[in-house]
Amino acid sequence: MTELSLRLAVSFVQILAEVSLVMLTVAIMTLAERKVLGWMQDRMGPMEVGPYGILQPLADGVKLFFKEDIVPAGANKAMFALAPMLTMVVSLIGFAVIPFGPDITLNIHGLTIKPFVIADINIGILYILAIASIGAYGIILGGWSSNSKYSLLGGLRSAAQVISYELNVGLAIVGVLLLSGSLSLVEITEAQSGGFWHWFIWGARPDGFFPIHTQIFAFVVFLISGVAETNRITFDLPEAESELVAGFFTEYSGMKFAFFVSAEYASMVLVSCVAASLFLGGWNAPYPGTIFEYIGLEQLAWIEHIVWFAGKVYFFLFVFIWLRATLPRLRYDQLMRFGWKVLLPIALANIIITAITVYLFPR
Amino acid sequence: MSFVTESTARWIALVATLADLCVALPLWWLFDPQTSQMQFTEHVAWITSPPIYYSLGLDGISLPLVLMTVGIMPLCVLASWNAVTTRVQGFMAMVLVMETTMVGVFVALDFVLFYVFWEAMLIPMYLLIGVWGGANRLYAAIKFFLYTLAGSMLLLVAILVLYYYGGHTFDILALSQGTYPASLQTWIFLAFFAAFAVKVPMFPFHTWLPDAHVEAPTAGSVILASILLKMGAYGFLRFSLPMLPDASRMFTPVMVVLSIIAIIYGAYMALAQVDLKKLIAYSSVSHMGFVTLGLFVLNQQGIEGAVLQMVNHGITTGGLFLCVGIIYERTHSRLIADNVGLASPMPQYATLLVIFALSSLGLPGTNSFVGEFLVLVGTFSWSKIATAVASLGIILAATYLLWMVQRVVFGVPTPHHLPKLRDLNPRELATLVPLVLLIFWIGLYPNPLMSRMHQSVTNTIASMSREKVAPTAHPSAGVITPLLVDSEEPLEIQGGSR
Amino acid sequence: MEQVFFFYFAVVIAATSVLVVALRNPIYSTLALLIMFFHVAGLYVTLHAEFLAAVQIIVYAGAILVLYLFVVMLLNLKQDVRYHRQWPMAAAVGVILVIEAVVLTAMKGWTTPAVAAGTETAIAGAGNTEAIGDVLYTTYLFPFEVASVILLVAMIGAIILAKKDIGEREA
Amino acid sequence: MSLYGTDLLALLPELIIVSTACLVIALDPITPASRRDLLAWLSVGALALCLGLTGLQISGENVRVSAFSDLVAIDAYARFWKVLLYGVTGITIVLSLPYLKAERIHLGEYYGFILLALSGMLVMVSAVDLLTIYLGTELMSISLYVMAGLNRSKPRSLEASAKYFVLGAFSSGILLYGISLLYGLAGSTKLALIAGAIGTRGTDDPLVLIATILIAVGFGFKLAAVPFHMWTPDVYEGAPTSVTAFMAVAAKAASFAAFIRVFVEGLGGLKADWSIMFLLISIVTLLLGNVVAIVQTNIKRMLAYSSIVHAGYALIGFVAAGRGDSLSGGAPGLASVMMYLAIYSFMTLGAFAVIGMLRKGGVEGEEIEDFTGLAKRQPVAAFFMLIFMASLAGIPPTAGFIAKFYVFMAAVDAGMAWLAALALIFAAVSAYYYMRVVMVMYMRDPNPSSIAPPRLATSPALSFVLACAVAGVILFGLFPNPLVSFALQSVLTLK
Amino acid sequence: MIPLSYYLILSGIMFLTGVIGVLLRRNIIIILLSVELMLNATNINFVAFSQYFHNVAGQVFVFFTLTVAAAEVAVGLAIIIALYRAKSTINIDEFQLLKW
Amino acid sequence: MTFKAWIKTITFYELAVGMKATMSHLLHYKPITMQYPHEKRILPDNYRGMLSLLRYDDGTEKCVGCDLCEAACPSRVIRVVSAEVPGEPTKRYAKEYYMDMTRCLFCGLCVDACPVDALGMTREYEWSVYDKRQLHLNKEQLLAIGDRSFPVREKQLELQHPNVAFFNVAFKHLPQKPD
Repeated sequence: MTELSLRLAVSFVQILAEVSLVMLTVAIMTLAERKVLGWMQDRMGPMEVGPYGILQPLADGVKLFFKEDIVPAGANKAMFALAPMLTMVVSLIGFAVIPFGPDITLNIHGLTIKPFVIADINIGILYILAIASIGAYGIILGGWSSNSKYSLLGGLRSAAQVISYELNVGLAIVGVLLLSGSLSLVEITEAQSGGFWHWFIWGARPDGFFPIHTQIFAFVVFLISGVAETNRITFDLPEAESELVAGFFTEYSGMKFAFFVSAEYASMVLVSCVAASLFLGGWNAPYPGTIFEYIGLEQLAWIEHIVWFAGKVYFFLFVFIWLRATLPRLRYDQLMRFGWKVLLPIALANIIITAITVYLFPR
Repeated sequence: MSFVTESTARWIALVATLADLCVALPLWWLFDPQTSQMQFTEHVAWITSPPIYYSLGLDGISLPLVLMTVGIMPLCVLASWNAVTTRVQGFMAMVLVMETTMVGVFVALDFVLFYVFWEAMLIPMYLLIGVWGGANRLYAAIKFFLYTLAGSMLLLVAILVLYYYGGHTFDILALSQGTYPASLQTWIFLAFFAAFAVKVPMFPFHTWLPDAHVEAPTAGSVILASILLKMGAYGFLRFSLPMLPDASRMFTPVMVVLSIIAIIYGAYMALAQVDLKKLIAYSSVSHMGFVTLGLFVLNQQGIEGAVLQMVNHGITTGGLFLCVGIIYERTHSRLIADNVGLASPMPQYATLLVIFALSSLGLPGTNSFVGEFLVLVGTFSWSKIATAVASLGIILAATYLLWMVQRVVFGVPTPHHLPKLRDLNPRELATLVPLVLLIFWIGLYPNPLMSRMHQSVTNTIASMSREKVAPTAHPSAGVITPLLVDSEEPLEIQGGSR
Repeated sequence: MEQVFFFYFAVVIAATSVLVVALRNPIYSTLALLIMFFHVAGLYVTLHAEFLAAVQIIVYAGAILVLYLFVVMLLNLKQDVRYHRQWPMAAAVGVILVIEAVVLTAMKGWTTPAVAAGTETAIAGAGNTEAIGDVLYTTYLFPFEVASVILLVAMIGAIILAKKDIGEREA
Repeated sequence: MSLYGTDLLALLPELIIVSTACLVIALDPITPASRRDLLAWLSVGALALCLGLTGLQISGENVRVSAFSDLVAIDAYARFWKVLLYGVTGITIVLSLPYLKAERIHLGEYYGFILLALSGMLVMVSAVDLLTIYLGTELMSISLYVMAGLNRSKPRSLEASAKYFVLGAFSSGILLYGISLLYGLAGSTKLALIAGAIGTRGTDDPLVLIATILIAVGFGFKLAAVPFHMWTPDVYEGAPTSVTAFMAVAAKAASFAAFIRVFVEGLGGLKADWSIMFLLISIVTLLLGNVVAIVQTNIKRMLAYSSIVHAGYALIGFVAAGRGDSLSGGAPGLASVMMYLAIYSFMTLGAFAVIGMLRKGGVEGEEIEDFTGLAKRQPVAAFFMLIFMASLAGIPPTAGFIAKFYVFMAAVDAGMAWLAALALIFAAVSAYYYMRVVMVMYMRDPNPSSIAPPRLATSPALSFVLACAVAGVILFGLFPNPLVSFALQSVLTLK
Repeated sequence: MIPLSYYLILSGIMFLTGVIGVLLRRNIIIILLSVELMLNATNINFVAFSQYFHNVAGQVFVFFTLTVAAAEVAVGLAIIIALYRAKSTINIDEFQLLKW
Repeated sequence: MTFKAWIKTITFYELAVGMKATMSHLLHYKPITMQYPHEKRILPDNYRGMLSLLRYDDGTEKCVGCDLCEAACPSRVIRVVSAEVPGEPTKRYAKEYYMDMTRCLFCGLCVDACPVDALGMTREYEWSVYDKRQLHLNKEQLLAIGDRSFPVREKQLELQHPNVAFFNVAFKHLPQKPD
């Protein structure tokens, strides 16, 4: 029983750390987005709260926290309250299988602990897909329960969009799964160690450099679909300020609104993590081994790994913002056509080609 | 069908029926009256599993019926020469199909073949009544159809049961040789009864007949009365008696009672009719009562009388219906009240009508007298009371027929009602005169007919009186094992039916 | 521990399945079903079928049920929910059947069936994704192909049925 | 890793069907509407090819070739049904062409769906594994759901589709639950193994019985046997007539094929139990189907009930097979069912074809009253209908009689003469409503208010096929030998 | 180790709930949901047996069931939407054109 | 679609150009944002801000109550009640002068219309108020604004173009008024 409680305690600590990290990132993102957007649009972004506005997230948080909780008349109260929580939870629990750092095991009182991944389950990627597929519910329910036509339309659009693009996400990663032969994110990441040419986006065989198994197309599909999954511009049709006010969370305010927003950012982080793990080698550095190893600090190699991982994730997050700064919103039919008629065939073709190359040149 | 014009159709039908007649007539002389065996047999494998054969043959019972059939049919075609004006091609086709099936019924020696012919005539007859019939034809047609079909469905079951209990064969002769447990016989008899009694029709099942006869076109009525009704009686004679002797004996009282009821009831009903066709239809019920009565007294005279009466009834009633048809063509009414006093405008017609009526009521010297007399003789040996009651039917027949004749032929016509009716034209004469000749021939000299049927009837009686104990053993050995049959083991028979 | 999990899942599954049928608002029914799907997935995990658990959520919760919700909302169904008039009868029949099934099953228990004789390769430690894949693409290749054709049919069929202007192609 | 070369070869006809279906669907958008007939002929061509291949495939009579790890069997039994299904499908396609044009729903996908449904049926008839059979059933059903709702401008069509779908899904759920229980019994869904497991577990196991009942109920829906028939009239009435014909004929035949295989090969050990069950079902089916059919005014509904009734007749043959002492003792019963369905298929198809032909020029052709005086307006069509109706009623010398004859023979053989008698009484009842159609056609004059005689929605090919069907119905009535021996040989491969 | 019969009872309850739902409810959506219940009951059976036999085939069957369920839902919802467009109701009792 | 266009499409060329543009803005451009309360932009000379009434250098109101401004105003902002100067029958003045600034759209037509240049547009723009009644200005308030914004008063009218207010900078040759 002590072992169980110990394990629970460790898991709890891990979860806590993880959640706070993610929430920190989210907080940073809320600021970073506004800053970067501002800069890209020759503006400054928030400047008032704290030096250069760095305390803005805090201020936002406080404001939202203390804001009156408005429930629209005719709304379905339970659902209305449930939706943001659901969204939030779904966004956060996906992180359980993300390996932030190398696959080290620690032994504490006979208890093996993997410090950088909460749960190294053998179907990690499927778990993430499963979790991601739940994400639609929060949006859909939020939209429905608000008793507002804008919200409902936003919710419905989001349902269609999320279902459509989930498929592409799922199909895009199949190539990676074929290459790695595993569903565990940890193993997938490990399979990409040894330099950037082993990353699946490049896709060289372990003994070569030539990109025979390149997943660049899958990567692009994944990235685009990921943007759509998280309802980000250019695919933010569910929100679509100009037509739907604010889409499914038109009627939300206060903490519930904050939940939605932070869930959106958290899922961005999640997509970035997954993209980094699947295509950009996760915690692996773009060169064999680590610098810390070369200089004899093997024990601290994990720092380098984590830095690399964080770097990749932040790169993706930056790309998200960058895209938002650059691109206009798609029209709804364009969105659907793009998903079904462009991305889906590409993803399928990628699977076939990868299968053939893997069959001909096994790893 | 449009490439055959109406008149061509008539001629085709006439030629075909006459050709049939020409082919069939020699049988009369080629037939060997000394034997009870089937003659002119055909035996061709038809369906292999179960073994069903295209098996035909004639004996003394079927010969007269076949000849009567092929004889009546040309008359039917002639009778409908001008009467049928719509869809003539279809009509003639149906008549020919009917002839095929009716002849088939009388000559089939395979039970399934028999059943196929038996059932196949339903549709053409249904159409004959329903398409070319009178005002109430729809009701009559469907009633006829359902009555006969329902009865014959049970016949099929009985056939199948007989197949399994009779040694896995559908051969009628072989089945007639077989012996069956008594209780099984009872059930099968009832099934047969359902089919044949409806066709005859016997008393409780006769209600389709007046409707059908009245609504059918002339040819249809003739076919119905002359031939179709005989098929029921033929079925009793061919199947019920030889195959199910015990049951037949057991049911004799019932059958006799029903027959007598039919005789009296039919006659009474006829008395009440104002419609000529209905009158004749009910007279048919009455006359067919004599046939079944003769059959089920189970003796030589009775059965021979019954067979003879079948032929007689075919001829006489056919003639009567033809007469009604002729008058209907002229006055467009079948009511007695509308056809009064035809003797003066139509003397030939009146004469013939009187002859047919007299034949129908059994005047000595006409054919029906011989038949009915034989039946009554046969009945007498079985029960005197029955004979007495049945004789009452003859008297009633005389009543209604003479009454009819009196009014129709000799009545005083209402003036407005007596146009210049043409007398019979040659075609009509050609339809009626042969029948008259037959009436007198059989009435005066029935012996050729009797002699031809004698052996077969004797044989039937003999096969009945064979001491048939209900065996439990199964006479299946030696017959062809059909592919369909799983095992050689006989099925357990408990109480004959399950 | 196992028992606790099982009973938790079982109770929730049973309760939510009743709710699916009993709730009057289709949305609530759908959500009850959603909860049930999760617990069924949990049950699969306790049965060492993790792969199926994930697939259950992806397919059922992620695709099928979202479609339901989508339709329910698209058609904006909120109110018109009634029971059949014969519901007491149906309920009675149902209860009897439940009792019967439970009694029968519990009474007989589950004697060891004669499966070992089967030609199926008995795979130790079922639940292995690889094992599933292996069997799926070798032994059950044919049903797999049939299933793919089913999906094809469903896809085209749904388009034909739901697309608005398909009839106008016929001039 | 093998590429399953021989397996694929064994399933060549199915592959051809599926690929033709895909081809048709793919070609449809690039085919101009005026040339869409070509798709139909392409489909027919594929069917002809498959017919030839299936004929070639099996050399011996008692040989069973198994493919795909014994999930599929290529044997004479399957061949019988396959040949039947090819023929039926081909006829359906031919009769669909003019009908669809008249209804203005001539979509290329229609042919694709027919072929896909056919492929599902082919799977059903040849699979010897419960799950594969289930998948085949689903493939067939889902295609049919869509086809039933094809006429989307008509709410009736969609409603039919919805009802069909709801009950279809329900029934397949029940079926699948039964399958899962049997899997639990045997550790496999292969029929042979299930039979073995039942043999070792004994037949009084309640779970076996529950599973059997569930599977029977599941199949009961597919066969449209009372009390699982309630979807039939609605769906048959609402669906486009050509689809109705296909459902009434092909789907039923395939369901029967799978049904027989499942219950004989897999659950043969429970003969005593299920034969009683189906006995009751068949009686109720005959009773209710016939009685309700009488009051119908819509001919498609009438034929729907008629199809229910015919399922009841076929079930009699099946029950007779179950009552035999040994399985080979059941052979004549099973053969009679097969013959029954084959014959039923052609006569029903013919009847539906005539109904479909009337769909033009303002005449709906679905109410029985619409047939008034058809014999005067369209004597040939009326004559064909007459033949089909007579055959449906089982009147010799049509094939319908032969079908009934064999079924009742099997029943009497199994010692159930009373059942045969009962069924025949019902047959007489059924003749009433069939003959009513004949009556309306032949014995009523055309309604004078109906203006010009409508042109029939027909084509030379359809006329030819119909003539063939009529000829077939009569010829099989007169010379049933080939069919009988074909069915008898086919049934022998059932284990 | 949980006895197999527990799983069977659970799935039986689910299945029967589904059956009752189909029979009881009139909203076609709920009916379809009840069908999903039935399919899930089947899946539980398959998985439980599969675990019990250490035979992975049962899990494969669940796969097929899922496929079929998805296909059915796609078609079914398409039908419902088309029907709703035509009739503005999805209550089975209001399908009056075709009587039961 | 030409081959070149196709290549551009599949390589996301346009997208890349856009991304490059935004990135270059991120890297190379200074923000153009003005931190408004803290810093304010330089107003152009012809800025049309708050309206005001002007006086001559002797403190007398320029306005002669002619009502032309009221007639010229498209928004009916202005209401003038004119009266004779007591004792001087030929001279009139605006006895009351109201401006409803909530309606004003700062078109300047009134200024143009004024024959005596009694109206002026100041550079004041921070006129947010809590109560919009405060924007209903009377003559005294308007004169106060004029006094505030135009401390240097005109003595004469010699610089005035017949149709243009004296502070109209369109006439560059005219001497500009210091801020």
